[in-house]
Amino acid sequence: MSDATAPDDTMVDREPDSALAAVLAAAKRSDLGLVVLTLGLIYLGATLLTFTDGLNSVVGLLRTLTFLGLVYALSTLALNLHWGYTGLFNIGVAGFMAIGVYTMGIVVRSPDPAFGPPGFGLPLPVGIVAGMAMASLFGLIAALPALRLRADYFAIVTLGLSEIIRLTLQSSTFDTALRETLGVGTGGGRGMGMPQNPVRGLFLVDGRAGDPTALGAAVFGTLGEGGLGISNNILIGWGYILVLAVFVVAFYVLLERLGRSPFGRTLKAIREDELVADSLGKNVDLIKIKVFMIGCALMGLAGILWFGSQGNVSPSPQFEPILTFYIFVAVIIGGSGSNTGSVLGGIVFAAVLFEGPRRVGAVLRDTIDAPTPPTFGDAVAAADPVGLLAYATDNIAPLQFVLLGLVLIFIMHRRPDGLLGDRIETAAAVDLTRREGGERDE
Amino acid sequence: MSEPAADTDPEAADSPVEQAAQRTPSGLPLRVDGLRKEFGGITAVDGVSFEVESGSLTGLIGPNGAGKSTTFNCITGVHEPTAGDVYLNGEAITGLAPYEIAQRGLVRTFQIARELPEMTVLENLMLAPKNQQGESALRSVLPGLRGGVVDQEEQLRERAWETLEFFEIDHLATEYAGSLSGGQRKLLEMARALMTDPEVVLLDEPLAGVNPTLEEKLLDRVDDLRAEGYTFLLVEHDMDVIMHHCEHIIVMHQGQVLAEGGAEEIRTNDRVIEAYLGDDL
Amino acid sequence: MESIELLSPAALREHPGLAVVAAIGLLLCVDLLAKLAGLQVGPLGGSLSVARLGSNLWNGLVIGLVIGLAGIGLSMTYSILNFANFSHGDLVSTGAFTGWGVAFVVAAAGSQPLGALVTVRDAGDVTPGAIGAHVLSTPGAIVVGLLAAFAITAVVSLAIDRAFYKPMRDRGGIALLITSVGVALVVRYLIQFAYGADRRGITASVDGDTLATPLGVSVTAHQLTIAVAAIGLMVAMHYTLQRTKLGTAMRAMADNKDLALITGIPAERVVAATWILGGGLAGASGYLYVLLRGTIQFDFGWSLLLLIFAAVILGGIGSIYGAIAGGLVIGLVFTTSTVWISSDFNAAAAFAVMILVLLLRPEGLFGGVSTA
Amino acid sequence: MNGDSADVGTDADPNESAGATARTDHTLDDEAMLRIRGLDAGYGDLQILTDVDLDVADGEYVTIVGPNGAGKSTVMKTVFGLTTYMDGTIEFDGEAIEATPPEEIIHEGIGFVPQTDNVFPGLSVEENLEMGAYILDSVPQDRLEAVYDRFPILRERRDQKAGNLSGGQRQMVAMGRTLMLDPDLLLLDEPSAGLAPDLVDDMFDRIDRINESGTAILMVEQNAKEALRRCDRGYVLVDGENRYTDRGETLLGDEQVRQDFLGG
Repeated sequence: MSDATAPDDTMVDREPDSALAAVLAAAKRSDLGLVVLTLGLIYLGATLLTFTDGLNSVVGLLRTLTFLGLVYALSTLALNLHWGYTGLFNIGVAGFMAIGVYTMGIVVRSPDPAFGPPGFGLPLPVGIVAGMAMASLFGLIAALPALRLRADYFAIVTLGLSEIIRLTLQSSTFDTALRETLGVGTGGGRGMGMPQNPVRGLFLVDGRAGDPTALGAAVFGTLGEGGLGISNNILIGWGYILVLAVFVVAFYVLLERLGRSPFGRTLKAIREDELVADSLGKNVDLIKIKVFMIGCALMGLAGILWFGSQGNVSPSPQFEPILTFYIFVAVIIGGSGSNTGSVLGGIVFAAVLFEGPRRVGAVLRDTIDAPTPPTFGDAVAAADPVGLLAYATDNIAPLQFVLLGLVLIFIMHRRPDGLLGDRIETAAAVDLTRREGGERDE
Repeated sequence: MSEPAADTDPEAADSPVEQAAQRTPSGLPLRVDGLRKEFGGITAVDGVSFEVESGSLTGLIGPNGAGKSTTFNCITGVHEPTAGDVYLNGEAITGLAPYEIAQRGLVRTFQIARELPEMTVLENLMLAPKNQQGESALRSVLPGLRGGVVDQEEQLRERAWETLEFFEIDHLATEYAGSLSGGQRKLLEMARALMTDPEVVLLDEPLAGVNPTLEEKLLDRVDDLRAEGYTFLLVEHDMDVIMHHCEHIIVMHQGQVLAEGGAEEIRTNDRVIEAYLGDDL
Repeated sequence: MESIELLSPAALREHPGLAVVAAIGLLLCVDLLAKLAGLQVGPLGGSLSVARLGSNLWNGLVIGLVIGLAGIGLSMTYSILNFANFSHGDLVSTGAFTGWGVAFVVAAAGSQPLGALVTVRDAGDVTPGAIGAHVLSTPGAIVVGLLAAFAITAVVSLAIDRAFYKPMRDRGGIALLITSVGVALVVRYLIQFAYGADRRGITASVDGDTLATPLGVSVTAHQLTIAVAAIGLMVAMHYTLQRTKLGTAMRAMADNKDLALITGIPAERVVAATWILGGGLAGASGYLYVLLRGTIQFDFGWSLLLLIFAAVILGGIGSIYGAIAGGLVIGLVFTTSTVWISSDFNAAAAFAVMILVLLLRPEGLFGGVSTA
Repeated sequence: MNGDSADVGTDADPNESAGATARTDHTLDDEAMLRIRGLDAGYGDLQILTDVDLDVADGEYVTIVGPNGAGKSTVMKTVFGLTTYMDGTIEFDGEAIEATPPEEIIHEGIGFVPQTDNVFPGLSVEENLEMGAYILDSVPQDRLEAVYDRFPILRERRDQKAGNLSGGQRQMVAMGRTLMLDPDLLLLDEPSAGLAPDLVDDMFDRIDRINESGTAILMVEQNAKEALRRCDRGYVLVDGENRYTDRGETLLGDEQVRQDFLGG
């Protein structure tokens, strides 16, 4: 089929030129296919980069990429509800995520100050719900007065709020004040340890290394150090990824249902023209507050699932405004307004833009047989391209952010609808292209 | 719009008129009493009072700066009047928010059509109806409750299609509203307004930028709808339209009502002529 | 005049939020006076030395001048190009690094490796003290560095405009804002790539740095340099805007773009002037900020950005005099807030003031006529 | 031309009013300084003007009148490139200018006073006037003095911000600004709008004098009677089309004009 080149250009639906094109075309038609295809390409690239280091490295890198892809997808989905659907220019995402994860930590941590900042010692699910509720409450506090502001002023207010949250969490004065009043603490600038990830408990008794549960023994025995040789921690990480994947699906379903409903229609209307929505009898302020609170609760949950699984959280650098901008870039890559785009944007951002360059840089660096000049000045002064390349590949992190900035500028110049283009989803609970009433007799 | 009239002949709409007469409350649909609006010392509207009869097409005209738009905005809740009252079916709606006024049955269109460009024509229409179950975030998400939402959506979709057919833009149903021509947008706006089940429709220059063929169509639709009992208040600069279609005309000048009456009365009123040609009164 | 009207009884009745803020402000002033007098009345008062308050105010003034200087450019791009420029903080950093590179070269060329000097880095065991960057020991280098900071940042700003913003002239403020976030990333991390990520000392310490101690407040040579330089630049800016044809055209364009167009004012030339002046002042302020703090780090401008925004919003977006006044207020809030709250919160207090102004008086405290 | 308008009225052939519905001999086709032919224009995809023809001869005083929304202001904005041009030609001194960008039109010798927002509120009166001469290397002091002589109140207020002036004074600033270049043609968009009634006559007198000093005027006016009484020639624009043109006085007496304003 593929080599049957059709000379007839008038055919509207031409056969794809190659098998790859056919796969691409099929994937484009299905949202799930597109996500799987993207992940597959990322996995392929990652495998090519690391396969010489052995299976453990490959699986470890894939774990890292998948983890980041999924947590970014969660955050991106939540922000898409604000920015993509409703046009609320919230750039305080990092603050709402910090509120979520810190509240969870304080609620769940042991009251015994011997183990660091004391908490209330309540069960984890209570902590998660409390974290979402608190993030939502802060959303309300931000939204109530600020919703009537112009988009750019609104953005600055949310950014200011997120910085106030971060500086407060960082403050030892605030920590002390909390300890004296509520008997709980934040740990100030040092941050706080996070409760043990329950997924770890599935594999290890009480989470202790070397003490596997039945499930742990089975998995470690076949795939892990007793079998294929993958590190046990990486395998546990994959276990958590399954949890994250469930949450991504749950977020997606929730937001799709919200979006494809009269509620979502009102959100889009508010984004397009508030006065029209108002004139058609929609209580714009109330709806904006609602959607802002829902989005903030999801951001809180995303913060918990992401940073809560990382052992320790601290206000800086984890919750600096740059985190918000990463998530924004992910939304814009995917095309704001599309939930599938958000998932893809999150994955592509995390794997290709965030984690990719430094991996590629490290691999490239290994191929260069020259010492790295200590500074850029030395690298330039030596006038040796190899030295400069060595410096560049050793300092790939800043270059990757430069790339990120350029990608963002490029998208704003050339593809303001996102890399996937126009994927605006219809806001109705029924298929609008069909009509139940059948043809009308004229 | 229970009976979308494929037939545009006004004679055929007799029975809807009767139906409408039954459902219209005895009070006047719209009454403005002593309306006054000041902006930082400048009085834009200065004690305007008028009434709009049920099922009528009332024209509101006047030279530039006469205060028509401010009056319009005070009625629809965009501005809060400095003094005076607005009554909808006898109920005071003065100072309510635009959405509250719309929910009570008074809906407006805009001078420059404000379609929602990145929504399809059908979405634009389906946005409008009041009290949709699915406007509750919870209902549209929870599995047990979503069934009702879907049922209602199917009914709305049917109504939206009928309304689009009535305005003869059903072939555009799945287009993005932003891709419509200027005249089509005007039709879309009026269709969307009707989807809210209004008592009174305020039309702000519905014919600006509309070509003659479409203009005819739009006016036919308005006539059909009046026959069904809808009440219209129209701000329009096209005098031919005002004179030929409005049975009652209110002329504003310098923030006040200058004259009121039928077309012939207005056309021969010296004060109106003077106001339009620009002499001091 | 506007600020007096702001506190008139009628204005307060109309804006209850403003009244509450005014009441709190009054309370704080009373408290401050009580503290100075050493009185304690219930929760009010306490003790505070005149010297401490004086030093808070003086430090606040100096920081405020630097922030105000940076704010002028942000305000100008906001009013003439209609967008909130999120890369402005990184222009501040650009000026600091390039300016100090030049200052180092002037101060120590010949005695130190050129590469190290240009990249503002002490080579090997040579400390900033050995380079001797201090206004008392190498005044020429400090002045040349300031001029270089202005000039290089102006050129960089102009280049950025041509490359990234010019193709988007007809787009909305939000699209430009997002683009400026991208530009901010590009600039900040190119700085990191070229200059490294570490925080490092820049200025030398010399004997006799404290020039005077009126009322027990120590005034250092660098603080005085900053005050003189910042005020000098502000006066020059004022002169440019008020007395030159191009400056008047800039104000005209900020007032009314369409009218400027039909009056024959060449928009692109005015835009270029905006970037040159606004970017140059941002660079100069970054250079002066390093002179004040003595250290440099690739992202310090970015972390100053929100304070600069706070100053501009406080003064009323679009007004350069408002930006200067707003900068002073923010600087004073930043330093004197420590009388009441922990210094952990001084930046948070400045942000809180900004948010309050946006909510209660979005046109800014000082009028809000959008005239540069 | 105010002074001799009465003569024009008496000199006019009484039969001419009957011919007002057709285009009359008063159209100065080929010698016209500004020639508009078959102009279609609007905003975005919204067409406002259809096939508009219009001429202004050297030194002539022409007004465009018509009911609300007829597209009167759109004609002027289109000359200055501020609308969406669709079709037709605009020539000035024989040179096609329909594609000339707005900021360059002023180089042709045309000045434009928009109806609203026509001063720079944050600039002083003098700075506003100086901006009018931006395209020159230096501010021509004699022109500045001439403007001050024409509008003495502006000399008194030269250092005040234009934003603090009254409506009538702003209108003077706006006109003064365009006069700084001594334009051959001045476009005035509803100069009487928003003025207190006692100031309207004064404004029209000033416009007459500007015209008497040799500057051609193309004016859009809501106040049709006064405008037609004073101008050399008037155009009646209805629904984006020019219905007819004639001497102002002739149009003023025409029953058809009345009908156009109030609908037929």
